Amino acid sequence: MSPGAVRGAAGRIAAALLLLCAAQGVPAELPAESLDRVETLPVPYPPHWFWAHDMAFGHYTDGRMFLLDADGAHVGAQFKGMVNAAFGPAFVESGQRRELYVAETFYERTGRGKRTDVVTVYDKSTLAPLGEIVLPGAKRVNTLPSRYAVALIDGGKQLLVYNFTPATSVTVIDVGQRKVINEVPLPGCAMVYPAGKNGFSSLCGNGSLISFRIDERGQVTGRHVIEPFFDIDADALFEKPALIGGIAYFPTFAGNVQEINLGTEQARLGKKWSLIAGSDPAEHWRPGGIHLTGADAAGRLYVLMHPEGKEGSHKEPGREIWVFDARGRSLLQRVTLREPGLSIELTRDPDPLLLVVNVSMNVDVYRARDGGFLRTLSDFGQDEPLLLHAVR
Amino acid sequence: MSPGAVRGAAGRIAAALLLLCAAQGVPAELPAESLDRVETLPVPYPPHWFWAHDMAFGHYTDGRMFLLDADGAHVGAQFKGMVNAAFGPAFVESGQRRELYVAETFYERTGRGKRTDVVTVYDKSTLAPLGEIVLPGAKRVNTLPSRYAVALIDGGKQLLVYNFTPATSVTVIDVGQRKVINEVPLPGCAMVYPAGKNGFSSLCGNGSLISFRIDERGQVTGRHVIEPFFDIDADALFEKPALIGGIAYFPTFAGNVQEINLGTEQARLGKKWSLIAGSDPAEHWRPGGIHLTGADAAGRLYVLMHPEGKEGSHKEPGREIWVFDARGRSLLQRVTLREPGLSIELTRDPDPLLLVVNVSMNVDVYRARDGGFLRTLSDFGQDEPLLLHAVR
Amino acid sequence: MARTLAQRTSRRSFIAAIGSALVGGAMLPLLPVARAAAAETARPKEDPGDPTQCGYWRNCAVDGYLCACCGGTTTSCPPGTEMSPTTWIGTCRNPADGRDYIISYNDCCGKTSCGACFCNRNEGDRPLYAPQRANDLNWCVGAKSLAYHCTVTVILGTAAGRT
Amino acid sequence: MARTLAQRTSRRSFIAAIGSALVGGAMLPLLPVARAAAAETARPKEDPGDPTQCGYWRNCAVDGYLCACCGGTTTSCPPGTEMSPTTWIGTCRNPADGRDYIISYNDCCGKTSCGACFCNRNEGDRPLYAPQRANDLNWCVGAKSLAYHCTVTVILGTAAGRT
Repeated sequence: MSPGAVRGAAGRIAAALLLLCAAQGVPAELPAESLDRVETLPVPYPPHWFWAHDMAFGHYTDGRMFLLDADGAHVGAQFKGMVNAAFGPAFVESGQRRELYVAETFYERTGRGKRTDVVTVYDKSTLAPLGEIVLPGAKRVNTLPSRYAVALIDGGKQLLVYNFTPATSVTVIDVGQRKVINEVPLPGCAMVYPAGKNGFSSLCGNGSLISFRIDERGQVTGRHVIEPFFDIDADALFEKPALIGGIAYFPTFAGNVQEINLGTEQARLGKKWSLIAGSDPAEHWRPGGIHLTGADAAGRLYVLMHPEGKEGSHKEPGREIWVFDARGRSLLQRVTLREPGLSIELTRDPDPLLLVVNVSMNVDVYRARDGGFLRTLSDFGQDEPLLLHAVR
Repeated sequence: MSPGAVRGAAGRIAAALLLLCAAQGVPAELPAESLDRVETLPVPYPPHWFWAHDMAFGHYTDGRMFLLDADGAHVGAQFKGMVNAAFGPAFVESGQRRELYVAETFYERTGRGKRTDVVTVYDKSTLAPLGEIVLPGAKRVNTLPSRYAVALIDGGKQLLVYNFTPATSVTVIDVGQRKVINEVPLPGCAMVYPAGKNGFSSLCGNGSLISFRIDERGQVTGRHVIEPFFDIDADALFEKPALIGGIAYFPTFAGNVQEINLGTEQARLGKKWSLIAGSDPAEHWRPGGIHLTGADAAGRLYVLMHPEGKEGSHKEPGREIWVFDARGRSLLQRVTLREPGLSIELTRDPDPLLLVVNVSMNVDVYRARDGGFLRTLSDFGQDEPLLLHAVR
Repeated sequence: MARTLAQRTSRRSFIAAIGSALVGGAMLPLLPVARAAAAETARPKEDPGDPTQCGYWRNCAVDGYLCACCGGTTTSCPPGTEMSPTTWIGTCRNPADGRDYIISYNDCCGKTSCGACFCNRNEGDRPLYAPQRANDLNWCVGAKSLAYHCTVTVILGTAAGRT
Repeated sequence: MARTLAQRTSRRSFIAAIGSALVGGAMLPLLPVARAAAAETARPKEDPGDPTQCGYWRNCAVDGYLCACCGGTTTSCPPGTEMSPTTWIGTCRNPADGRDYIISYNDCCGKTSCGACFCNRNEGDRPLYAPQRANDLNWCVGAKSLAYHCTVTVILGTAAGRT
């Protein structure tokens, strides 16, 4: 017999046995399974998914971005995917293109040899790299995870990368061409905050703010300075604002918030008001944490707060999240956290979730509307997921 | 005044103030300190130092070798240094040269891009890389930490690296020239055990052992096979022997030990005897763990043992270490561990320490002579330090 | 309180799985989160158990992160990874039908460790000289990148000679 | 027992140091091992405290692994690393003489994380727009390799204007 005939005969015998088994109540054999299946993801991502940026401080050459579903009942349902993100990376998800950007650093021999900085471009659906943009000059900033070390402007067409060597500058990338098109020097300033129709602002060491207008070729077409307006010693601005309707809300070490309108043609200094005016001064509530601000679609401002604030307490975990009506500058609610929090984020849907990285490095999920606790995401492979990004 | 004169004057004023302060009982100011100090290590290392090979399973691209002092009272006194060891690496310390060898793997982009395998050569005193030997063919084995994935032979002049692609072979390196000089194909065999005057043996999938004699140019000048002598299903040999006086003691899954004399011109099959003959059969004591064997200068054989052994239990943590007189094939002592152990090692001095990696991934230190517990080394930055190497 | 914090905070890893050995059987769920996960969506009764648990029947010789916890399933790799064609093989008994199945443990490769649901069980596992049965090897050796992410458990068929 | 094991096993890291903030002052020793280390060899009384502890006076603005736990000392880098010439600066009060000292926090670079004795204190720390006072930056930026291993605490002098 030919091998085909053998298989055919075997198949008939197996089929006969199967019928026999079924007749006798013996369950059918499980079939052989395919060996080539790889998952893909729906794009846009469902609104309760989020990215957890794990810096993996003890192994920072192997940091990760975990894509998680805050609605999942257990880790199998929560864990959607992962991309590597090496060596103090910065991450941003495009709202327009089906792409993710990871600005990262590699050495030929992990921590030795030749250094190469790149922006790796990932496909949102396959989480596979589509390409990379090499960043010249070995100057990309290396710091704790920050929302403002990279930024997308011009409707997602340009990507900005903040550099620190310690000389500071901003690299401008054309996303469509995957090409570096300019580098803007920053005179003693830091970070990139999207500003204006197409540009960015940076906070400066002398307490001022500088803004640049950028054209579609990445060239600077306008430059504007808000003269020094805060005192780094007396009441420093956190460099971690929440953005609501074009206005950046910068909390300050002493418990104020400085509004800066970045949505207009030229950045405009707004009102400075107290976050703690209504609280007991003896309790010394202050803003603090790793990433301590958030905002939702309804225009509410969320700030992580701790009591007994003092010089040096500005990275303490928050025991509460205070929720403000940003426009009305009024306190709406104080949410007491189950476990103190280090960083917060809000999903972008109308009835958003409040996501809190707690001091055990797990993620607690609350309903934003009433502060009700929903669940904790833990054991998803994380070390220190210090920064969360709601999906776009 | 010239700047020098200013400094001179300032110095005189400071000296005067110092005298004044001293006279008044005010302590002197602490002096400014130097900014350029880097430590070096004594070579040979003190006998109670050891290497902990941390595979860092969650971040295996960033594994480490920690150099620790088992006599240290706290982490500051225990932690002597560290070398990186990436991606399922293998490590061996030269007993002759002031060098360490780490066989490791790198990718251009952590886990993507071009792969390069190298042996990195470190200076024992400075722990700085002296150079590297590129391993051709992307074939170095990638596995749990093992003592027998690399081996030094010929008095430390040749380094062997075991390859698995899954085709198997051994790369031969001239250590002095830092150069690959040969590759020996292995027909269905695995690991490198130093053997003979200058050669190696490997265990084979059919239950045999093959041995090669190597000349100073890395060429094979002799080949010898011990025909199949064990049954992989019925009573598999652990591939993790202890070596005492040229004899390899291979424990078996069923609780025996197979002696093979690797010290002679041709490897010779030795006696197979029971480790558990004197124990209660109902307790089913079996050897097991990650690296489960050790030996000391007095010729004692140490084996990690667990009760309730069965198929699949051969990697269970050991609750006891059984100490045998290797020559007399008799049980000398059973050491009950404070916490179950995964891997063991003995220091090389006459009154050795017994080092045990416990299930909390800390290292427990016992006196080998009486099993007395001394201390636990913890919190030295480790994830999973699964293999220990006493210094040479 | 700081001390309590430090002690309370456990890292999922290896260690939990190693712990399984101490209770003398890997069939027990290991971690608090794993226990909580028992409420997973119902499985077909002919393939019983929770694939995110180490004790799930197909996992009898697995050594690594379970892809069902990493954005994949028991038989599919997570997004952006590649299923290695080289594998080791286990023989696991399905409690639903009492049959022994040949399980192919394919590693998913090209990203570093998933980190979730580490599981190590060693039924039929053998040392490195028997590689086709050795779970200590990185089986991404057959993929484009050696980077190991997680492991799937694919049924190849029944172990006819053994049922 | 497996569950106990998993919960008992704490990973030293970040988390322990974060915990320090919760007790409202980083002057308290954080970890069991750190407490045990109090028996360290006697320090000169004019430079008091245990340099392997986060609460040691020079550590008032440190953010990273203490080199005194990594094979170095308060002022020397571990073997095989390079001391970065660029630093951030803190002003810490020595409890022995009541003087404020300018401390240079130099990172030791060229190997990846030491992993032992993580410490984060933020007295005088400021955001990234004031880099010379910002401990969130990787200060290996001035060394041959950006790979961060640990941090030393070197006295540059007294803060004369402040004493």
